[in-house]
Amino acid sequence: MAQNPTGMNGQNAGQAVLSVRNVSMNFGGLRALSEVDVDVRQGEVVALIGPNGAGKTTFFNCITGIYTPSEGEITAYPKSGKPKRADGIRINGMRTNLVCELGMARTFQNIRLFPSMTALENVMIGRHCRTSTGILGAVLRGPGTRREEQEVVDKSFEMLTKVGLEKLANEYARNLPYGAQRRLEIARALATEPFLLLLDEPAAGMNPQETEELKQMVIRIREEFKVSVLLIEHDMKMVMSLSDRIYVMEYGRIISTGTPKEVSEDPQVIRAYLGEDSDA
Amino acid sequence: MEYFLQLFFGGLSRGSVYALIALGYTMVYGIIELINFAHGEIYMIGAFMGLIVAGVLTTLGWPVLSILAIALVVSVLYSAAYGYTVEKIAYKPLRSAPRLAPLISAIGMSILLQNYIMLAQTPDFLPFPRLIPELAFMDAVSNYLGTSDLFIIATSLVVMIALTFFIKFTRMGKAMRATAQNRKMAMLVGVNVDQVISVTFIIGSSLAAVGGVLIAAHVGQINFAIGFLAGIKAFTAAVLGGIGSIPGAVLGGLVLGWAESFATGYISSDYEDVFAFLLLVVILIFRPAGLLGKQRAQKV
Amino acid sequence: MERANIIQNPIQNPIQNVVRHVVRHVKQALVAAVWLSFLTLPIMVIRVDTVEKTVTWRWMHLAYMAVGSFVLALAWYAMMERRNKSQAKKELETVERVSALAGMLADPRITRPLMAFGLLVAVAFPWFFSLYQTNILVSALIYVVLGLGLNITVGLAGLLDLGYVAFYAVGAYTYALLNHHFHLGFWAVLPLGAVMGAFFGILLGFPVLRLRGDYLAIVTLGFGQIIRLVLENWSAFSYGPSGISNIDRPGLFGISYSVEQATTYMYYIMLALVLLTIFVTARLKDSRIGRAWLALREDEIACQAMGIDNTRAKLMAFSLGATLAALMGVVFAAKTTFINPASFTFMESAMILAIVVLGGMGSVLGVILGAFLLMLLPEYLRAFSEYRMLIFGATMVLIMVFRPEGLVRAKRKVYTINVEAAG
Amino acid sequence: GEKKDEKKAEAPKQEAAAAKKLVLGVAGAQSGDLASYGLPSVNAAKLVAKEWNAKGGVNGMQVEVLPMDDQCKPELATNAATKLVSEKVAIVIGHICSGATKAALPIYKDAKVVVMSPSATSTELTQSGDYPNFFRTISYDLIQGNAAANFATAELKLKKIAVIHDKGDYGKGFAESAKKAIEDGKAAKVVMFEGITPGGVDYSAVIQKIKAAGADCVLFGGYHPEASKIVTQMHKKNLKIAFVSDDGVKDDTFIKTAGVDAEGVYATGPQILADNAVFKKALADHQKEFGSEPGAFYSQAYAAAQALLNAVAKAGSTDYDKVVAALHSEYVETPVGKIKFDAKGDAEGVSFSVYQVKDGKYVLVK
Amino acid sequence: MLELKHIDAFYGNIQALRDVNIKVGEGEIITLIGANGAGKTTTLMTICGLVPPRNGQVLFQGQSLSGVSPDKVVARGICQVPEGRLIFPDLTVQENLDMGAFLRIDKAGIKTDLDQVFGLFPILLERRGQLGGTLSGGEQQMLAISRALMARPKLLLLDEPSLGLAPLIIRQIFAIIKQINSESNTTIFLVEQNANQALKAAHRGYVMENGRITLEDSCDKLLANDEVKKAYLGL
Ligand SMILES: Nc1ncnc2c1ncn2[C@@H]1O[C@H](COP(=O)(O)OP(=O)(O)OP(=O)(O)O)[C@@H](O)[C@H]1O
Ligand SMILES: Nc1ncnc2c1ncn2[C@@H]1O[C@H](COP(=O)(O)OP(=O)(O)OP(=O)(O)O)[C@@H](O)[C@H]1O
Ligand SMILES: [Mg+2]
Ligand SMILES: [Mg+2]
Repeated sequence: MAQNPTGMNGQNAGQAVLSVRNVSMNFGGLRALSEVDVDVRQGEVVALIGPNGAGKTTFFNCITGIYTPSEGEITAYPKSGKPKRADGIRINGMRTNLVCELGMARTFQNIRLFPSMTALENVMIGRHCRTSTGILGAVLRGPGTRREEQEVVDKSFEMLTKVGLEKLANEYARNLPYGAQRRLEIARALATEPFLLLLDEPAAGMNPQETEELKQMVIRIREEFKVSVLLIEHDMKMVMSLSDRIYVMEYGRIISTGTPKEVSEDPQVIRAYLGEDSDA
Repeated sequence: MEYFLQLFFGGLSRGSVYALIALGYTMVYGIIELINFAHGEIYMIGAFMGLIVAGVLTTLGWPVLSILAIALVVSVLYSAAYGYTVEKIAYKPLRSAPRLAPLISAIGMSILLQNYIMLAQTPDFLPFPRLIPELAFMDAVSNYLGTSDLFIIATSLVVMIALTFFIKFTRMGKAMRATAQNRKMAMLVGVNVDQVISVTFIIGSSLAAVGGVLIAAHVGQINFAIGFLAGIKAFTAAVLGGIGSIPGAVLGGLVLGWAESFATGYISSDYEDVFAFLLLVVILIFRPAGLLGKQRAQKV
Repeated sequence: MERANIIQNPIQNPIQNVVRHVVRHVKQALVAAVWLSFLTLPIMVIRVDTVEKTVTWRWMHLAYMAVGSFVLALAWYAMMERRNKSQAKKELETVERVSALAGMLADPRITRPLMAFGLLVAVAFPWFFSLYQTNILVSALIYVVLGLGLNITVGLAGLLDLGYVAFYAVGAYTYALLNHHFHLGFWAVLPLGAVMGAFFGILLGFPVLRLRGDYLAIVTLGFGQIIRLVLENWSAFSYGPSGISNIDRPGLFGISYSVEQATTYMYYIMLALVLLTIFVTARLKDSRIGRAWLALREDEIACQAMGIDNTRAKLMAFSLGATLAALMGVVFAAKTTFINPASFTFMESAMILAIVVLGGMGSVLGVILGAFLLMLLPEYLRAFSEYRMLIFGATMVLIMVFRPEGLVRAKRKVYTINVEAAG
Repeated sequence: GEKKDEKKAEAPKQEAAAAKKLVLGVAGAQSGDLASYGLPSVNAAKLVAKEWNAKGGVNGMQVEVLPMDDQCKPELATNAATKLVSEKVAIVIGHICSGATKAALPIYKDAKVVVMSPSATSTELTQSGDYPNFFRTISYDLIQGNAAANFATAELKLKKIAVIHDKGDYGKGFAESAKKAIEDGKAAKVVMFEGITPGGVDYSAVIQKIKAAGADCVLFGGYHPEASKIVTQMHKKNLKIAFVSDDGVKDDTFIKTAGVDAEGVYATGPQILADNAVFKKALADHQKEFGSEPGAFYSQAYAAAQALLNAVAKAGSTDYDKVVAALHSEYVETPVGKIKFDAKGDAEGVSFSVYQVKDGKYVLVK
Repeated sequence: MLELKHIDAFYGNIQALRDVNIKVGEGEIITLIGANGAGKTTTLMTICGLVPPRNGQVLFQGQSLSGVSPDKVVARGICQVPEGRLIFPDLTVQENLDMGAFLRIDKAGIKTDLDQVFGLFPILLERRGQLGGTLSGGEQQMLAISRALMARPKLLLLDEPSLGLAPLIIRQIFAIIKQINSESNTTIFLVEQNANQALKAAHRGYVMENGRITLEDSCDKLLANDEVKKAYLGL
């Protein structure tokens, strides 16, 4: 497959890092997710697409602990972590910060940066869960604390470099152009050292040129940090060329899954999502 | 059982006093998210205006009911003017300021108004004339409820219903709700936000004035400091019911009234406020947006 | 109207311009004076006695009011114009506008000697000023620490706490009771008080910290009231409203000393505590924890999604603030030698909050100025006797209106990196 | 700049001026919600000072009144006290609340300032013997409480007494003394002992409770605003039992606010003989000068001002020991009677009585 | 119909617009394209009076809009679909739409427009009673567009209407834009990232870079322009 630039084949990419079984989510009478099964394997880029209101963001919210799913099992397989648990950890209803600590970091569909902090500081927040200075350490500021602080700054700057924001490191997040804000969110998520990166419409609001750059960036990051990526996106050009596998969701159900080619030829997907003359 | 009913009605009348003040409080809060500490002072000024009008008209020998009516009207007009002016001076310049700035300015305004009344009038308690006539048929139940209690309960219910309709169905009401949720977007659909906020203050202050006159007539005395405690209680009631919710303000007031009444009756009045506040804490822990408040729709 | 002012015609002759402005202000002020006179007419002029059925008319008051409000309105409009102009100017200026003063304050070559000088003055103060001055300064210093403590909770972590004074009471009663029953000395109780404060902070904070914004405010207000009411009513424990008297002042190697000496001693203790608090808050602010607080203030959901334990971070801020308050409670009890619940009312919490906001949230210098202003102003306004609180309230409003960010705009240390060097 | 201003305010000139002036400090709540109890004493002091000044002053010194607000808060009271001490004021009327007084007294004691309160009734202030510089023109909780309790049990022969207070140091102190006296006397029972929230709009719950307890008497410790609310609401709820209260209620404002409901209420207070000329003059002067009725503790404050100025006049100077000695030995005519002070600082010669409201006036019953 | 003359606009100390000149004729669809942070949103904000220009003038139907408050601008017939959608979160979908028609009094007209809007986006009809804040991103975008349509503006300002929408819906949106332009002769000012589609839908286009207008031409010519192709069409 020409679009798969890494040549890493989805089928034998490795063991699962996230497995979702039979997850449903109800809002009052509305069934936003219905018996969803999704797997993400080590090193894969998996895309989740579907019409507006299909339940994609809700799915992210369930995985990251913002909502507790009404039914089903979500299991994560962190690659390391203090107690190494190869058989996975059940994360339904786990607190959001613990999910992140476990190694699943996300970006938001509606950008949620810390607007009056600089780009660098935004990324430094991502380092929070990987550092440990307490009150006493902060007040006394011993050599250990200083070393840790230095390391936080260095690592954070490194992340900014990875997403191409090194020039804007000292700008307040609120003053960054939209595209830069999206990339900053990715850098912040990367700083938490995740094994799975969850991106919610990263290319929204970008022009085709910028979208292309973004795609290249995701590829580089995946290589370098050995992360898996779960991606929600409406830009089909990006989705089709970037992902190893695609899940298509409609009305809270997975209606189709497979390689980009398989999915884009599925009549159900064309009807529900892509439209007949899919040149988008 | 009789004792229980006595406490129940006692709590009802006390609660409706809180509710009446909380209605204005919750309106202002709903629109500009400002804990308006000066609201209690507007209530107090309303009571003073009522006293002054009543005093002047009594010397002229007018009948009681017409005095009550005129006192209410004048006091509403003046309090509305005060509310409007306070907003213009202390809050409007702070629209784009950090969130806590208007809060402090409100506290300053509250101190200012209290001392203004204290100096212009008197620090002493002043007797407030019994403007609410005793209705003969209430004698039978006077053990539970007096005429003025009835008056206040009725007024808060009427005001609650009227306000609910106003907010829900009138143009201005819609504009208020839109302003409350997103000021920028409200402008973009053509809402004159400044005007909406002014109107909100005017309505809130008018309600405070109605409360001021009725409650003063019920209690029988006023001084410059009555607004403070009233303000705190009204604030508590408004939060208990869910800030911004009109029926919530009334329910919150009643629940607060009952909590205090039953705590006094069955435990000890030493701790009535303790129980009232504990109830508040417990309710908020289980319903973080108050009894009738809607959890702000938040989607990530 | 205000918007139109900004667009000025540059061709106008400056004198004409000034005259035009003055005329406009006078007109505005006249309108305002008429309005305010109308507004205050009944209350200023009429006094009724509903029992004797008499009415007193005091028309002179109306005249005073009219003249007074005209003058005030004139000043108001003039200041308003300056405020709007300076805001417009602020917009025009370049990156991170710093006033000349603030610029100077950022330069260590100027701040170091200034700080040293300030410290010198502070140390020498009791030797040059009267007992009264030292005494109110001790009060002010207590409020500096209280302000800095609340600043952690409100300014740094963004948790609006309207019942802060409860922790102050916890500290004060800890010392008072231990001293009363067991004759424990000030120095023994000081750390104990801090522990009690932290304990109560966690105890109260735990159930309520998941509440948002103003709901948190009312619940903390409620807790503040509960603690005061319990102290008031549980006489067997706290001696109720009559309070606890004859609390020992801080011991000084068993030497007995006069009130004047005690005040001086207290002053130095407070000076040291203030310096310690400044140090601690500054360090915390610039640490991993301080950063987390800042982020928490901006977006809680994003914070949690980035792995910050919100509850823990909030609890830390809440109980740190509480610890400082309790510490000050101990000092307070030792200073006044008498405490009763009347010192721990809601108004006290409001004043401490006002210190933080008026001074400038998040700014140490601001909190110091705020505490001095709000605590010393009423004292120096004593000359105006009955008008004192009136002026005080008005000052609070005016400062907020004309300096909405507080007296000193908080400048936090922004983490920056030398892009060229690092890249 | 702040420091410089302070230096200017620091006034050595004051000492020079003090030679010709006698400064009378008046400390108490003069703002805030308790101002109505503190401001009358400022007026009283001003009127007494005016009277002395018209006669040529005290020892040739013109009397100047220096009000000091403490809002009844202990810490502000210490500030007020140090301010007065720093200004070398030798005689002070104040403070209004017992708590504030307790906080301020050590400072005055250290500086040898004579302090006389018109309203601080905490028993221990004088009875502890800690403060030889402290005097008062009001009787203290123990006496008032005993008097009220005695009256209710011995005179009115009431058996079941509900003791209610306003949770303040004044009201609760009185109520506790009364409760103890009743319990010690064994003639009656305390069926209820509770505090109400001052400033409340509605006391019906506590009234229902009194009713349910079957009390035949309410003994209330506190001030007139709450008292008038309670009696009014008691009548509304058809609870017509004896109501006995304290000096804070023995105030004409109470009768005005409670109106007809005030009828029959008992209150203890210093005996004011109908023909007490000073009392009448004090009232008339206030009406003339301020155009209104005086407020709470006015008579006591008036008495305190007279006693202090008289003592300075008799002592010939403001020397602490001499003034104190004069206070203990010299009788002075005041609105509360012809008084001097006993060894502990309490006024002697104040005869203590119980009054009842009859036809809109307090009249002596005992 | 609308004319921007020499507009300079600032955020604090940052100059976002430099000497911007734009002219929109009656019944036209014009589009403004440009990279992130070019100043497109700011241009729309200055028209509505939310970011008053420091220099220059906005003329609408020959009258100056300087110093006119945003609500009065709306009253003159300019309506905006703002960036970020700005849905009223605690109002239901229906109420959000009602707010769009806030200034209108013709009940019958409102009713037909409502039906029309629900016809365009059936999902909104399904979600009619749901709170705006709980809608999905795309649903919110549809609601924002519908709300603006409910105002029946003379001039409709659209800020990235296709943002976050599914491909199928995007095509629909551009069809609708053309439709309302031709049917009710609404003038449209379209800001888009999706330059390809925008240029196909519009009559004329402007290109903005760093707060300046750098190109201005008919859409056909812009589509053919090499620089535009490279920078904005990703070709
Ligand atoms: N908190 C909530 N309460 C009620 N309904 C909700 C809530 N959150 C989401 N929904 C509904 O659930 C459905 C799925 O929403 P979701 O945000 O997951 O869609 P999505 O697939 O991300 O769509 P889009 O591509 O437009 O962002 C929507 O119809 C939405 O209205
Ligand atoms: N509120 C603000 N405060 C400060 N600067 C701002 C603000 N809003 C926008 N800017 C800055 O103004 C410039 C223009 O922004 P604008 O939002 O108009 O760009 P845009 O063309 O709409 O970009 P996008 O495609 O990302 O929406 C940008 O550099 C941006 O950083
Ligand atoms: Mg989504
Ligand atoms: Mg934009």
